[in-house]
Amino acid sequence: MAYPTAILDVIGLWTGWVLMLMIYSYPLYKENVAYRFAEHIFVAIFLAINLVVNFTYLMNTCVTPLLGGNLLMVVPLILGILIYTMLIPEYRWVSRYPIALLVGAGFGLGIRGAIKPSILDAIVSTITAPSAGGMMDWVNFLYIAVGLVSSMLYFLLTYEHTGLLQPPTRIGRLFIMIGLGAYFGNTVLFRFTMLTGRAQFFLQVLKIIPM
Amino acid sequence: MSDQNIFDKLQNIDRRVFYWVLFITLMVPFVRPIGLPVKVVQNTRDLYLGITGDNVKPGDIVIMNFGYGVSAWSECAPGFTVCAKALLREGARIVFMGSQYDVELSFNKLKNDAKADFATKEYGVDYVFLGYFTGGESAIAQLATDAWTVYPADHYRTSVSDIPMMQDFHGWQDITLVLSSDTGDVGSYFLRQWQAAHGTKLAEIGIAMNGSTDYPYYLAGNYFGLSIGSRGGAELEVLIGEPGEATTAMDSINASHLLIVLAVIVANVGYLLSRRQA
Amino acid sequence: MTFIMLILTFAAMYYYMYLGKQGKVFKVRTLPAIQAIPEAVGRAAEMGQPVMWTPGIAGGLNDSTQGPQTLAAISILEYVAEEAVKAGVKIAAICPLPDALALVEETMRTAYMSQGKPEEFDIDSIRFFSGQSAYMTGTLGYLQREKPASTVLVGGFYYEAVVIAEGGNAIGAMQIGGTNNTHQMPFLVATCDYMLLAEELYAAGAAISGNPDMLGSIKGEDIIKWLLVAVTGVGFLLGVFHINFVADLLRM
Amino acid sequence: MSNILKREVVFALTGVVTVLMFVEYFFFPQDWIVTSTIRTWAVIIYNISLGLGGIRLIQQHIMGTQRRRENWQFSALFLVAFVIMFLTGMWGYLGTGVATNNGIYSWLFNNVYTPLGSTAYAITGFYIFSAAYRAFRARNLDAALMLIAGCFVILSNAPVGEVIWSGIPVIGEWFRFVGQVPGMRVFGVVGALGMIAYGFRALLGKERGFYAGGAEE
Repeated sequence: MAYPTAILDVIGLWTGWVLMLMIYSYPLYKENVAYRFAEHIFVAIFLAINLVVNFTYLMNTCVTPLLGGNLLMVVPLILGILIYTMLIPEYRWVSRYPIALLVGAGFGLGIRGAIKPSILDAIVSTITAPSAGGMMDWVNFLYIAVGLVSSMLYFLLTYEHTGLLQPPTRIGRLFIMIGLGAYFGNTVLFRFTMLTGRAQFFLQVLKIIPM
Repeated sequence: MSDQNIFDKLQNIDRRVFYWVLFITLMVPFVRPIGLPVKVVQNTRDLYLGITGDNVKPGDIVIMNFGYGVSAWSECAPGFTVCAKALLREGARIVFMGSQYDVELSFNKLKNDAKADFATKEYGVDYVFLGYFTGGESAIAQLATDAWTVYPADHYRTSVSDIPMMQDFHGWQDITLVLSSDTGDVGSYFLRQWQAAHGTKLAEIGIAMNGSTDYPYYLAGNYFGLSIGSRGGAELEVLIGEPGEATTAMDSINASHLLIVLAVIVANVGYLLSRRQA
Repeated sequence: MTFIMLILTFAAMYYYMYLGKQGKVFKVRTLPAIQAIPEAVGRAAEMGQPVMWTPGIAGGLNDSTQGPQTLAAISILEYVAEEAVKAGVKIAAICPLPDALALVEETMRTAYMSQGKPEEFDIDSIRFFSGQSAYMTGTLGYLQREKPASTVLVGGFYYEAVVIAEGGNAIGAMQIGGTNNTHQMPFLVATCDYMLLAEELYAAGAAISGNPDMLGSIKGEDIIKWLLVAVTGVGFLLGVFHINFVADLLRM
Repeated sequence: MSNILKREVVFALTGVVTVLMFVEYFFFPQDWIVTSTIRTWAVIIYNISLGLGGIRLIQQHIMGTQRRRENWQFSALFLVAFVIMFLTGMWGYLGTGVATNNGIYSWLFNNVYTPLGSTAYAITGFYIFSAAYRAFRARNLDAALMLIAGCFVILSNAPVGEVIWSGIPVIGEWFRFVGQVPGMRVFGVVGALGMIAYGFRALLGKERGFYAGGAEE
């Protein structure tokens, strides 16, 4: 992209730059008036955009079909509006109906969808031995199996980690820590790339490097 | 506090010091590039091979999904851009779509970054921008069976029946391959609803954070190729021979990654020494 | 197999809940994060500062992976709120999920009511932010301005986890974290004093209640875990000899 | 009667929806029209509920401004920014069908919302650094393992790792693709079990997270 020339775009560019510094004044300095300014603008604009986008979405998926003859769409519309009974003390309980539907859908999808990939598939891939392959594949196979079993034991909730259970749960914890460390490390690249993008933007606006 | 020795101090450095050092470390390489070589790994190479040469013929239709928003540009856009360039050069026709509501900005950036390639192509004939979709996995499933119901019109509100290229795209049978670049889950929707269901060729231009969850799918052959994070983007830029944003960013990535490891080492040296003294 | 597994799990939980109702006592192992809640509230009372609770923004109640976590977080909020009301400590509930807002409000209201102080409930103690980045910036601002003594960060978190938790760390708050989102666990582990990992988040409400049949359901879960351990063990040993009987069975 | 409406019917509705989802999963090879309709409804309800949050947030800032609470100037700023953005967006949408067709909305979207979004997203980079600095400390064997796994993965992700030592990417990749597998799988297994158990208790009316205050005893 080239450095903008239109005056509105240039102002826009600098607006973004200044707002960025205002937000970063929090980690780089401390909470201050500039941060507070950017924070409140941000919260307001985010809310407004979400409301506009949601409204658009609602019109497209619910109201337009309803007006087009899909009368069933009146149900979610009414249920949705019922959530607003929260604002009227004596009818507050009515808001539980739409929430019941949301929660039911959440549980239903969650429970039915969790068993196969999270439990069964995980065990299947753990116990499927390498078909060919070298020594390392077998070591990995053993490592994963021992790791999964011992860390499952770690999560037994109705037993204290003492006596016979002490050694395996202890080992299980170590496997868990390795997993957490690796995941932490993995995320670093992504986060730093984001920040790199901002560092680049910082320099580009100042024309220190080309845009 | 005055009896703190250097080791104790090392352990308790004000976090703002880190933040400054980090931010400056990220900036310096942009001004003074170092240019360490980037090695191309197999999963990235497979992705590139899969979208070039005999694997794509002129006129083939390809879907490219923007599963990332503006905030993830630095991670996803470079790889995505290289793929779009490569596909356009092969003469493929591309359907662009996206799951983030700032998708238009990402599309505009792509057109800008691959200006020369888009210049020779005609909208509606060689590529089309369908815009934003909602509805998650069921929308992607529906796209495979009846694309026109998901997108009755393109992003600019032109009815798909008036777009020449869309006459050849009704469902999964018409698509040669799908490329998805995601911060969220759309790639996995394509995996289940297209790749697993119909055997469509699929590749992911993923964020680094999802690298270890995406990789098994690459090994299992669900993804014919996989680019991981901005580093994958830099590798793709090496493959196409046009250093771009990701290559430039790699120096910063190198410097910052080295910095964090050095900081951890320093903290640990301080910790171990102060424990020994105590 | 999924169906059998579901029935088996439900049956095991139901059976042990039944035993619990019959008077059998089940003990849940010590969960330090739960034991730390009164301490966190006590700290806030001593310092005269509020306690902050927030459930993360990963998804609404109808989301299959995040919704249940949000509910589990609200179960914990109930306990935190009751303890706080007892101790006369203010609670700030920062809830970025609009559909959960009603539940949070009810939970807080009930906590005040059950402690006989309904008049002290202040609707302003519940804050809403729309959108992830706005939620994050808003919460950071709150942390520095109000300086809560303790924070309870439980529920479905996304990338805001590390920011909010480090923000809390910077003001020296005592922090209790908990999530089932694998990719955010390392950050909460790194920044919180106590942590509810995965299943522990869901079990927390039951553990707090001490209710025998609730504890029974946890016993039921443990029985299933033993079963899975056995299946994995046997499957592994057979797998070594390339007998894929168990794997095939599970794939059914 | 009122308790039935306030409590039992709510339970029943939740239970029925949950069971319908199961029925679809186990007995319908494709989407079932009943449940897919319910899912669409759920998304719509969720969308409508955003307004409730909006009302609460706006209420708080109006009160803050009216009562001249501490920082009320910022509440006023919030209200002004909100009103401008909301009205211009709605103007654009109602007038042309696309919100971004309004110049002001579109300008604010591109130059305020977008950079602020990227900025806030990237702020995690700072915090992840200080979190690593404090967490990655070899206090005991557990922490040491986390530290080693973390550092190898970090270095293997950047090209510089290989320049330092060719073994780094090899070890790093082992941690990424094998080392972390048991940990990640166990979270999947026990997390799923925990969720099922929580759902089971909730459907039986034991968990109070959902039915908080439902009885109003």
